[in-house]
Amino acid sequence: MSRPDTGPEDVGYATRGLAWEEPPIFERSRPGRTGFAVPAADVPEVEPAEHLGPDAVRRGIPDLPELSEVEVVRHFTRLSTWNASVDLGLYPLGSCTMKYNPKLNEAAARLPGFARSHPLQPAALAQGILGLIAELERHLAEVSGMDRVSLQPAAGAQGELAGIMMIRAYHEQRGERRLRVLIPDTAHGTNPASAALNGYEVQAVPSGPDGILHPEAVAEAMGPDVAALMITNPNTLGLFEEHVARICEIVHGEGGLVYGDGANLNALLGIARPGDFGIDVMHFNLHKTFSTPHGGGGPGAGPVGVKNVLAPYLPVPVVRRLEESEGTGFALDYEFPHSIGRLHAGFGNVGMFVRAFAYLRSLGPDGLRRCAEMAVLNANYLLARLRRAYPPAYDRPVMHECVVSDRGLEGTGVTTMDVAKRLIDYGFHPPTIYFPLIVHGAIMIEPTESESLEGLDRFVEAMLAVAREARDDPERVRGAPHRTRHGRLDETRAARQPVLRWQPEPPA
Amino acid sequence: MSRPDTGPEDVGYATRGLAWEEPPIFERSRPGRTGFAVPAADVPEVEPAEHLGPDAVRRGIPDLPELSEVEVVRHFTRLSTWNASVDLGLYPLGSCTMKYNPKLNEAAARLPGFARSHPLQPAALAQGILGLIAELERHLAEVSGMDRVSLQPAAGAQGELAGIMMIRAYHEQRGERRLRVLIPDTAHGTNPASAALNGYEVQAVPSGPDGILHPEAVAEAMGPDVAALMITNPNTLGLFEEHVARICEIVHGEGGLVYGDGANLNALLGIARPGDFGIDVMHFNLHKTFSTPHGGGGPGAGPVGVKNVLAPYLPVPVVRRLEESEGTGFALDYEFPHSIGRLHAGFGNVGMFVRAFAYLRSLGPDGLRRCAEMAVLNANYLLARLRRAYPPAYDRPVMHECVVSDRGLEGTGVTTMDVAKRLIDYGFHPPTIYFPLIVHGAIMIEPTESESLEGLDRFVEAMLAVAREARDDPERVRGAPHRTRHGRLDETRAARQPVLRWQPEPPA
Amino acid sequence: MRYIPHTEDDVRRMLAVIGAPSVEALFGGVPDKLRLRRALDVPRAVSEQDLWRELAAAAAGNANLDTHDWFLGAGIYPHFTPAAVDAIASRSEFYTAYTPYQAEISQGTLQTIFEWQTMICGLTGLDVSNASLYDGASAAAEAALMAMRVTRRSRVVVADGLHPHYADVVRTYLTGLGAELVLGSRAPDGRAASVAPLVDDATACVVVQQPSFFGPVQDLPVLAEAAHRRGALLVVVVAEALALGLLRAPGELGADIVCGEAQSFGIPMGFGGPALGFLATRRAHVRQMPGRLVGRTTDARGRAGYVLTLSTREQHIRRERATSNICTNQGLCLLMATVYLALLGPLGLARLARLNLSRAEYAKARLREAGCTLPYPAASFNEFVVRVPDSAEAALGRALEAGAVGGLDLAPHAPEIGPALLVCTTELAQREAIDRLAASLGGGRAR
Amino acid sequence: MRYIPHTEDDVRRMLAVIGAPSVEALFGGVPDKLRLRRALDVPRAVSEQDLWRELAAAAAGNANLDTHDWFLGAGIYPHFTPAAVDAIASRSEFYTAYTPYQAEISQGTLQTIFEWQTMICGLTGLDVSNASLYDGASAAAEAALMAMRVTRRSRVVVADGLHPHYADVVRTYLTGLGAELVLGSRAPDGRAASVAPLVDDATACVVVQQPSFFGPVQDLPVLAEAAHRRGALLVVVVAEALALGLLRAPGELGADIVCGEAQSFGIPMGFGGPALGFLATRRAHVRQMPGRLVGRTTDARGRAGYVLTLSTREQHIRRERATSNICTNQGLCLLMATVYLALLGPLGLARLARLNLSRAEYAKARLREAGCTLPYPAASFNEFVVRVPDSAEAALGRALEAGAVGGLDLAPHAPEIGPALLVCTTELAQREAIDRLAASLGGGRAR
Ligand SMILES: Cc1ncc(COP(=O)(O)O)c(C=O)c1O
Ligand SMILES: Cc1ncc(COP(=O)(O)O)c(C=O)c1O
Repeated sequence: MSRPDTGPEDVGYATRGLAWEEPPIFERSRPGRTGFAVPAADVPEVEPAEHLGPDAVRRGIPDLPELSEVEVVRHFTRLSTWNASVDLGLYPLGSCTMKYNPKLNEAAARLPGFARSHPLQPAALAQGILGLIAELERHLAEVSGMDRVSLQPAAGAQGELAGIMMIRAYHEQRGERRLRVLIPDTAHGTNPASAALNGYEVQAVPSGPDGILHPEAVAEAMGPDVAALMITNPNTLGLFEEHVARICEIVHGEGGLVYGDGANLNALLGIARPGDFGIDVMHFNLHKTFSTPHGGGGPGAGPVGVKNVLAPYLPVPVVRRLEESEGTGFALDYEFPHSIGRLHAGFGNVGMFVRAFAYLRSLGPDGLRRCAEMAVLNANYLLARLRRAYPPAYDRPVMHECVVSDRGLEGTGVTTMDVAKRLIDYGFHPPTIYFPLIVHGAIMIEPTESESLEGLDRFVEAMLAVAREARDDPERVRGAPHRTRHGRLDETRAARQPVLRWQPEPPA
Repeated sequence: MSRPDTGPEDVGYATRGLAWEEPPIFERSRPGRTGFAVPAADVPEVEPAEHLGPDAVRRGIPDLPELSEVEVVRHFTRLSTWNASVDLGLYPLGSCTMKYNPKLNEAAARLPGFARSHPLQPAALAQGILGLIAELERHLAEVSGMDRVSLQPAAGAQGELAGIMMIRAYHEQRGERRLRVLIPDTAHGTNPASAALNGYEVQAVPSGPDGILHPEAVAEAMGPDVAALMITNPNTLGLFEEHVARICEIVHGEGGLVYGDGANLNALLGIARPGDFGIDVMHFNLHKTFSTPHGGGGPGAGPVGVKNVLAPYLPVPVVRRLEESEGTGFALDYEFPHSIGRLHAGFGNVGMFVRAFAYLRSLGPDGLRRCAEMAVLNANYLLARLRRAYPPAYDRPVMHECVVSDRGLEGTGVTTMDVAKRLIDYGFHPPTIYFPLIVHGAIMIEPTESESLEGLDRFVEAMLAVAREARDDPERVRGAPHRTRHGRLDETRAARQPVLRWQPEPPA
Repeated sequence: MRYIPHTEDDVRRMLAVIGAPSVEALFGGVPDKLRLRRALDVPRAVSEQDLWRELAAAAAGNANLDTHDWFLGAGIYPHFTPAAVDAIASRSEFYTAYTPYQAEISQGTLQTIFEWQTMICGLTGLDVSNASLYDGASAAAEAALMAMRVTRRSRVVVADGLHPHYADVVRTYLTGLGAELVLGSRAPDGRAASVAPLVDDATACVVVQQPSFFGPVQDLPVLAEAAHRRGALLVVVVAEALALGLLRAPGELGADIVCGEAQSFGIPMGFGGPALGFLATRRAHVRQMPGRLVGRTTDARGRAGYVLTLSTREQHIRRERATSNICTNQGLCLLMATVYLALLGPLGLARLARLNLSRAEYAKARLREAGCTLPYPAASFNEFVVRVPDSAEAALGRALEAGAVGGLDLAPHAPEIGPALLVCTTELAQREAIDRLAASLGGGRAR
Repeated sequence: MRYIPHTEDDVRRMLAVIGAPSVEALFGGVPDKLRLRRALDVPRAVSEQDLWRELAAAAAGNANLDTHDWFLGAGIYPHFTPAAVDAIASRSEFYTAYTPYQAEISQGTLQTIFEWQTMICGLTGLDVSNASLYDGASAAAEAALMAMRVTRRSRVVVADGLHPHYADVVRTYLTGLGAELVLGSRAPDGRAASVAPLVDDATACVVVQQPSFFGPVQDLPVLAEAAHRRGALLVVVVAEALALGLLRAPGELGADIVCGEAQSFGIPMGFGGPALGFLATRRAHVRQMPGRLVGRTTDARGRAGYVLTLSTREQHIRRERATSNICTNQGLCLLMATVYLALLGPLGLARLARLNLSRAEYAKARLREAGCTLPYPAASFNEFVVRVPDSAEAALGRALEAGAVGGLDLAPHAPEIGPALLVCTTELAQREAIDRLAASLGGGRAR
């Protein structure tokens, strides 16, 4: 069952080699094995069935496998070899800011004082963490130009929800019932989803022919029943919303508020601040801008920042530095009658706070600005080298990422999906594809500042090689990936007949 | 440049997949990059050239690359993907005891109290480690049946050297100058090398037709000028030296001593003890029997154990539990006038002591015995399943490892080396090959107790598949490995024109 | 800057290719009046060495499992994590990867999620599990919203014993949706009183925590009956997932949705986060589930593999009509829990749960002897309410002097009980520590 | 037993295939009288959790960099290790692999060694470096033996200032070989006195530590001259490898062999081990080198790759005629050092060395003011001798009270100096800590 080891070997970072195989862990299970030693009981053992009644206790646990420690370790070590990752190479997922995750931060988050402490321990016994939280909140406020920050939301989408809820609370406080939230057609899916989750009617605002939002379009959609506009700046096309200030005025003019999606903040560090644009509330993605790892799908952290007008509505608890009169240190405040309440059982993803804090301290003001500058430099460099083969969706200078369309592939029968899969053969994780929705066959590339010039050149060579292949050998591209353990996986089939859990093969 | 993705995919644990590429790190270097932040000077900066004189200081450091942290991490992460390892699969190197390395032990060795302490800090400030050392020495003595143990030797070979030196000291103490050391022809290369390193003349003793040492052969070689016999039991054929007791008597009879190579102790844990055979001095390989990782070539640890007659010659310092009169705790003794002296600037590879201690405590007496039992069971199982295709070198029940010869390959033109390389295609690290030297085309297989029945079966299937291929498709085997990034590497060429360091390509 | 490779020479060459005179020029798209014309007012960068010193000092400012005996649970539980869990979670192939959108190069993450989904099905007794949610509290909220979608109803009945912070989060999530939240009361034995009177035809679901926040194991069949009679769903919330190692699978007792917090499965307490929300339900409701789902499929060559699936439920496809807004979830925590469960296996988990139970029963006896009382007779797992002789604050102070974080002061959550603590005993709470705790909480008032 | 997969059922099936009645029967080859018929007298097994508690307690019993300011070096140096080093060394592909005998499946380890060999060549100014040796002491011993092989001579002259433990190990390794060990004396300025009078035509090598154990930077050209005039080799031993970031490469100053201890390159002090011995020499002597060597070659398809080479020097091929008996060496430490050097690069290493030097000069000034004296005027790097006003013991006691491990009491090694300490200041010794140390060592006797 051999496939050709295709593609010029000198392009990209990958060829073919030995790949480990490993079945679902349940197929490795053998009755009686274990990878765990239960501590010897130092107290009289209680018989659960007697204690709880026979009907309340289970007789066994189906679907938990039985393996020794070495087998478990091998299983997951082998699985890990099937992943691409930032530590293995460029991972230019647009809008995801896959920058390097510093190793120091991983070690710091594992310090017992952070990793082995409890959210409900007395504040007096948690001054180290509370102080770090307060400091990080202050730094994020300064970086964004907001007045107050709460770290509680567990990810960007929950930050959006928190923001929308504060906006609702603000209007209701004024006795206003506003029903609509305006969202540009370039927005990330979480924006409309968050607004809808809080009961708002979502209205899309079309972006202009230049890919950015125009005051006229906003003015036209705006009305007294509009609670807020959600805007992402730079937007998901990597373009700076240059009319943002005017747009905020328009929304404010009719009593609305402006939500800022901070997922693209990496482009602005030390350059400009959403708070100075007129944004009333925004979220941060610590797992993007502030280098905390994505973990294969989280955990992230989505702090929310607000202007003073919205401060009364921040989620509780709030970490507060004690007044002179109260002594020194930090306390937890719950007394916010207008707060939207809690979003998390604890304080949010604290482990990510430690990492983000460490990152901020490693960079300082100059380093933060350097991030934005080099991220933007990298994106513009890529676009400059790719634009002939992959014409940009909108021909304007970009910020931290660039979006190209599939126009360059016309007539080849090769799609954006094919290009993405073919890039894998060259050792690159593909960019984000088919987003934003308004760009046909969008390829959204965010290199981040972590990428070196040579690394970018390699990626460009791979992209250009694929473009050539699309003309000269389209089948090869349509059949990609070829070098991976798996050929292209059938997503349609997965959705049509969902198999969502392992089950033993019916004995033949 | 494509090679066929050969071999039945259902055999073994590997197929082909994406492989990362990475050049020598020096080719990634760019002037001005760095992965390190030097702490700001909080004291007046000294100008080295002024302080030391211009001729004493260097102008630059050639051959150190300049990379950012992310590039360094990617470089070594990619390199790591080219290694086989115990955590990825069976690594049946005979004589190397590649058992599972428990993760707890890795974490324990990194505790600051162990990893961040200093060998010369006052004993009063090192009681935790000194106590652990004393306890581990006691446990090793009990496991081996020796009276005293020193953990100082950094690896097995240094343990051998220590042992040989103690033997010399013992004889010289008696005013005897003995010149020869007897070593069976099956012995590991370090045995003769260690004896020679201490100035002894090495005489090989032939093993019998049954692969073990016979009293007659020893008696014949023995003489008043023989300082010692070095014996490995089980020997490197995996066979128990059943005449060991008698052999020790013979050597002792002529005033000689017996050195026991403990590399194969895994077979005897809780089953039998070298000290009870008549062995006077032996070494342990903590990185074999006691699960400390091999680290791609160390660090290991080669404690040496002795009977009381040799105790006066143990290396210094010696860790001693204080007498009642002196208070409690442990002290370091240097006052051993007859000691062979120091072998290590510190106490040896302390980090390995922590791991081995943790391993002993995790197993206890029953677990240790279970190791030996399952290791021996695994080796015998492999032999039973392989013997028809790969006839054993000596047809006797084996202990922890089995050695087969290349007889089964006769007429195929396929060599032991080819079989080893072909096994790689199936996802197995090859066994030790061409050792012991007395077996033609030896294949020396040590599965260890960490291997599951299914894992062994997979290995057997691969071995049998290769045997079939050797007949049906010898070219495929001779050309192996096929699935790896690299084809077979040319060792002859490497030795003929040694290139032992990277050098910039001469500008063309 | 060690995290950024660019040299000034690199920058020059790149600008030349771009055709820009300077890096500054690249920001021409940002209107001048929106530019920040000063340096950010954040502290100067420090070296890795100095930063480490600073962070170690901050960490040292917190009591933790290494500095105190620990009897505080209440939603985040002090358990032992085998070293193999972090060894795997520290593989950068796992932790520096993104959500597995590109399946062919993310099979490690995808197969892990598939295995996790399967394990959760076994533990809950239900058919489908998602990848993860933020934490137990948001999982409870998402479950309530899901029940509202499934039933097209808007009334949520919460039986007594739901973690107060979970209740807060459910309340938060329900705002703006015209939903009604009704809280049940507590029976004298500490379990939830019958909710039947509260359930009407507008009721989407009955939400009950198992075991109760106060410890007692709830009577699920009765609650299921009450819910189902009116066409409502039963949502069972589990905050101490280890209890599932011992309790009958809620799915077998009538639960339609089982969700909660799986931090107990090998995830450090971490001052409450990252944690691991989970949610499982019956196949019939799968299209109303929130969160990621991984399914098995085949590749071009017919080989089995895994992909994210049923994404038409999700925000990136459905936008405002999605079942939830969740995107980034708790992937790495899910990996840790999967490794943890694989290490323990069914027997390890059951025995560990039994040890937790035994320690709790031992602690109850010691505490009674020490002069404390146990207001709730209903059987519990590893956590229970203790009424102390004097004040909760004083008792916790004595415990602290004895080197223990002695439990949770219930005053803010259930003043009606009087001076009381919620005390938790896991495998980490050794007998001697329990004895010390009892003595200190009792304050020498032994009977 | 969690490390052993076998179930009783597995055992039965395997025995059946083997055709053995029992596991016990497999040990039939062991004569009965040699069998141990009792259980080993070692402590019963403990759970991972209990073991962790036990180990943490043992670790807590040791002063360390986290508990004290640190001025004790003397061969093992307190340096900061960037987190990336351990992150890489924790990759199980590296640490659970064996010596890279099978090149095609060990390229990660092999290329790393090749890179290390190259870096050491650059640092030492020589042509070839081996993979590693056990530690600096055995490296010095192996170097002396190597010089004896190269010159076919048997007299080893050791200039003053070789680490006393290194000298001990050299002495140990020379036993039985009929070799002669001669020790040089110290000049008033603290450097080695001229060894010319000691070098004769039977002398294989002059061994000198750079910088001296006592701190002074030795005059290598003069020593090289003395050695070479009589056809002996100059062996330069470096115990504080960081000094190579600042000192002229010994190979440029006449050294024929440069060896020593590279623990300073990112390897934890670890109570002295595992450490990292290194050894480099001129191409002409490569076949007399001890230890592993990696070389570049090509594969069947002409692609560059790496293999262990020149093995005919080694024990597994040459047996008693091998250049050394070393087999397992310090592979993982070599990886750590390679990562460390790659992170720092030439500038980072030079600047770090300069900071160490600056701290030492600052400390000298403070100590003088505090009433201590510095017996040796010769220029030093980051370590030096301090004579204290009263007794070394008392001074160290005062330092300890001030929270510092203040240095090494030189009484056992160089009583002639009087009450003196060897004090080391690295990048970890912050100014305030140095001030405290000076005050405490001086005992308030400020001038
Ligand atoms: C523009 C944008 N907004 C919001 C989000 C949602 O953030 P999270 O995934 O952290 O919930 C993302 C993440 O992909 C994003 O790219
Ligand atoms: C039988 C035998 N003896 C001695 C040794 C040498 O031990 P080490 O490599 O730890 O020096 C080995 C290691 O391969 C061995 O297998």
